[in-house]
Amino acid sequence: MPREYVVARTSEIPEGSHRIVRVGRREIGVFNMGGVWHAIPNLCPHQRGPLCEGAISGTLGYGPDTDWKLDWVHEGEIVTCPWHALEWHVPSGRCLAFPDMRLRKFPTRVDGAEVRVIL
Amino acid sequence: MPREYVVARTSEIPEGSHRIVRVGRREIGVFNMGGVWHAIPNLCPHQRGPLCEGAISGTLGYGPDTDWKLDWVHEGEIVTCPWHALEWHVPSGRCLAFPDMRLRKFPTRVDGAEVRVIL
Amino acid sequence: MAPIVQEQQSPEQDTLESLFVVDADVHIHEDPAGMADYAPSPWDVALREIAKVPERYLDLPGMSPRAEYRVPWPGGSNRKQTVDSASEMRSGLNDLNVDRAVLFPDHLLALAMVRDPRFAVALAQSYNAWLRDHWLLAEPTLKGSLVIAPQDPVASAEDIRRHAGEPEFVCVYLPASGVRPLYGHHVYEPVYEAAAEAGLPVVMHSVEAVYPTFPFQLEVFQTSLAQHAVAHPFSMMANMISLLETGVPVRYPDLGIGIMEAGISWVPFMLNRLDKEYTERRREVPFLQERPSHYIKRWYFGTQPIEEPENRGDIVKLFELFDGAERSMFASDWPHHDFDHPQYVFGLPFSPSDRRAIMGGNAARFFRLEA
Amino acid sequence: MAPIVQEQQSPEQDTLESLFVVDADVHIHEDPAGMADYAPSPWDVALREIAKVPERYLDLPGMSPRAEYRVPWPGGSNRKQTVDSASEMRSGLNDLNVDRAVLFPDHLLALAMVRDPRFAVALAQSYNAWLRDHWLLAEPTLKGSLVIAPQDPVASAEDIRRHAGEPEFVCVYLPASGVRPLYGHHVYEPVYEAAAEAGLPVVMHSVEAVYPTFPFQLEVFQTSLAQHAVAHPFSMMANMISLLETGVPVRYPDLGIGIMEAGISWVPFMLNRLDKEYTERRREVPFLQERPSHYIKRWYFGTQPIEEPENRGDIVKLFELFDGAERSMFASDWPHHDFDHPQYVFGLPFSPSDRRAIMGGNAARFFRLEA
Repeated sequence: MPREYVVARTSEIPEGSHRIVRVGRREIGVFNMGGVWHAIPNLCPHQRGPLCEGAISGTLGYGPDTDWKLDWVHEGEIVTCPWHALEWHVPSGRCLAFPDMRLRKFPTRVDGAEVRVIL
Repeated sequence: MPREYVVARTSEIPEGSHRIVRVGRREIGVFNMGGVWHAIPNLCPHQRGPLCEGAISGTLGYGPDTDWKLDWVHEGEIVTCPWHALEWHVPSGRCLAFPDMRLRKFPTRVDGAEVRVIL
Repeated sequence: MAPIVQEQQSPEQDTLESLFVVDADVHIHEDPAGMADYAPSPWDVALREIAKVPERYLDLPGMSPRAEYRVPWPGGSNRKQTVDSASEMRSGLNDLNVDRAVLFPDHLLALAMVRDPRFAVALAQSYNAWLRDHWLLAEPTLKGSLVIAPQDPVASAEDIRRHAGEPEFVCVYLPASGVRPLYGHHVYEPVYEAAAEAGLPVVMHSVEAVYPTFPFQLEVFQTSLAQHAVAHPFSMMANMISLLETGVPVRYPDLGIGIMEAGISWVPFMLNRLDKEYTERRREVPFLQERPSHYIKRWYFGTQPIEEPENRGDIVKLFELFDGAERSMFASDWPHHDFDHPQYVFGLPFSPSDRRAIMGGNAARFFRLEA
Repeated sequence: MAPIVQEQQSPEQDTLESLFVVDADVHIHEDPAGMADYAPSPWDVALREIAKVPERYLDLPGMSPRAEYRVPWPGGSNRKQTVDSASEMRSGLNDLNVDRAVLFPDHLLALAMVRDPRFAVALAQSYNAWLRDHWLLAEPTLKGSLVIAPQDPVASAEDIRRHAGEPEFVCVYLPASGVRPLYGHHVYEPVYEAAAEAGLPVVMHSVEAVYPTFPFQLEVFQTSLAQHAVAHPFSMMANMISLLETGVPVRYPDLGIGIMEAGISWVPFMLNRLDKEYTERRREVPFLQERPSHYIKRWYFGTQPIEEPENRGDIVKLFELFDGAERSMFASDWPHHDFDHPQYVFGLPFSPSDRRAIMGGNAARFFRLEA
């Protein structure tokens, strides 16, 4: 039975920032990306590093999405694991290096000034 | 039941030379090394190359036999397989690179002017 | 194309004699005077001059630059290590039970080290024409690798196009020893375009050289054992990495890529090492849509010099680590000093179907040979 | 010496927490001002001058020569990748469940590239004394590798003898990046004599560097992915071959030899390649009484950066190909960018006894550690 947890006030996580919250025994990274909220485990699927302690940035793309040209893409949407620099696209949960790897994404909901994560 | 085969006249294989003779379906290399006769199969145990078509020389030694100094040893006693240059010490049948590999040696006997190989 | 090795009722009964054997790498000896007939002026004059020079094995002043400083001890292999005609090659290959073979050069293994780019192009072009007329047309079971001069990729691309329709050529040969820049560099784009257009795979092949230094200084070693241990594999690894780091396999997804004379035991190392680096450094190669090993597993590898572990099962394990049974091609390197007799690879403990693929099927697919 | 990991009733029940874990390679960050207190004049002055320079990761002008030309894109790992004190190291290792660790330097990884041999010697000697006083005596679970300056093997041998009786040091560290000549050269004889006499194994460890060129020119590549893929392994292979081609393991049969930070997937390649070369070229290494692989199989290998194949069973196969279960030592490379968490190696499908050997038993034997 999914349950909603209040994890922060919206004012605590301004646009372009994120923080790690604890819900029960889980650590969850809550991201405010241009007013869109994302919640992912603070656990890199690669080797269980503390993913959400990583830096947020864009990254280099070069493929079908960039018309096969080198481009700076996904500005503000990439989190890089501090352990081994594996890059993750937070909105889609996609691992940039290994397409078969995905992050679990928790639904979020903003209720007034409260950010809620549904587990 | 071993049998003796006359394979050459001594005058046909002067000291320091060798020749390949055929006994039945076997090719055998007969070597005259300083008046001592040796007979080995014309077949390198490594990859079945025609061993006895190889050159005779000495080789470089460096170990317990040479007091751990570099030395030119076994002059006239080494046959080198023409296929992969594996070296064999004919008198002992020993492979210089791989001590666990040995040549089969056929007994020889000189009877007057005849060189005989016992198979 | 239908596989040329048809399923038999009892593949366990295969013998080296009964099997269709393709030899992915044998070497012919160049005749500078013969090549001169195909060279434009004034390079024909140079080739006739070179023809006067007494030859040494893989070392012909003016044509295959090389520095050799071995102590000349007596003894060693006394076998002739050059083949001078198509009929001599056919006869030698008959003794090895080889049905089809792909010809690579001797002296032109060192082509990338020739300093004058115009001469390098003249050598490549005259070799290709001479090869076709004197070897490939003379003996249809021998197939050609079309050598390019990396010193001039544009002229090389023209030569690929010149021969593109000729069924005698089954690949483009990229001489790797001493090549600068490495084969991933954008200057080689015309070569890959032309090869892809011609439907010809590219094959890299190195050779031992002390100077110039590539991709490391082999003069750091004191013995040929040391130099030769790394000369071919390091060169192949360096160029493999170079092709991947600039995305050649991504830009030319249909271009076959083959590697000769480096053995196979380093391939699992490259796969695993590059995948590990990729975890951390994907940004540098954002055009890769999959991990590096997925690209390399589409490449083809000549077996020679095939490793000879004490436990022969180790070879099968090594093959398993890079899907080698689907991508390895028996190669003898005949008649060079370290040639492999097919009996050894044939006798390794592969499954019958893997054995048939390695001894001929994979090469037939890679080179698009017909039975 | 008795094995320090005693047989338990249920080794299958091992957890990373319960297991005795030795980390064969972690890195401490040098404090030039601290080292200055141990340096003879005038080098103490130089070290105090260096201490004023703002530091970059593994790049300190005057101490760790390095050329770095990466494009500075935003993002990447934001983790602190240096450890500045014994207590900080102990705390980090506690998080990794590491019981004992062998310390290697940061900047002095590049020591072989320091051009002034007198300065190189001063750096090595002051580092060793500073390391002992500030790290090893402060935290007995941390063990030291005694760095030598290859620029002066005689002075280095003296320093080995100076520290020979100190149980804080468990090996002699041979910095490999940029070393000329390679470590097989006879100039290093005093170092091997002193190490053998002190009962200390020698350990080679490289680092990525673009210039100077060793044993290949890493500037031939365009990406760090490419450079780093070969920097450590090629350096280790080159030095491994060098030691073998001059017979160091024959002259010092009791000298332990270890290799760090090159992963393990290249080891089967080296074994097989060298054995194959040996068939043809034994004359060049007549002092070898056995095939080259028999010597290498007595060496020890740090696991980091451990390969991460898609099929984790591939790792076990790779280990089988060089008897790795008996000779590999877990290493994390903590706190560097590509450190391996022990959980990964621990979780590989080894047998329980192999796992315990790899996670601690082999290192305890190699470094003669006590529980």
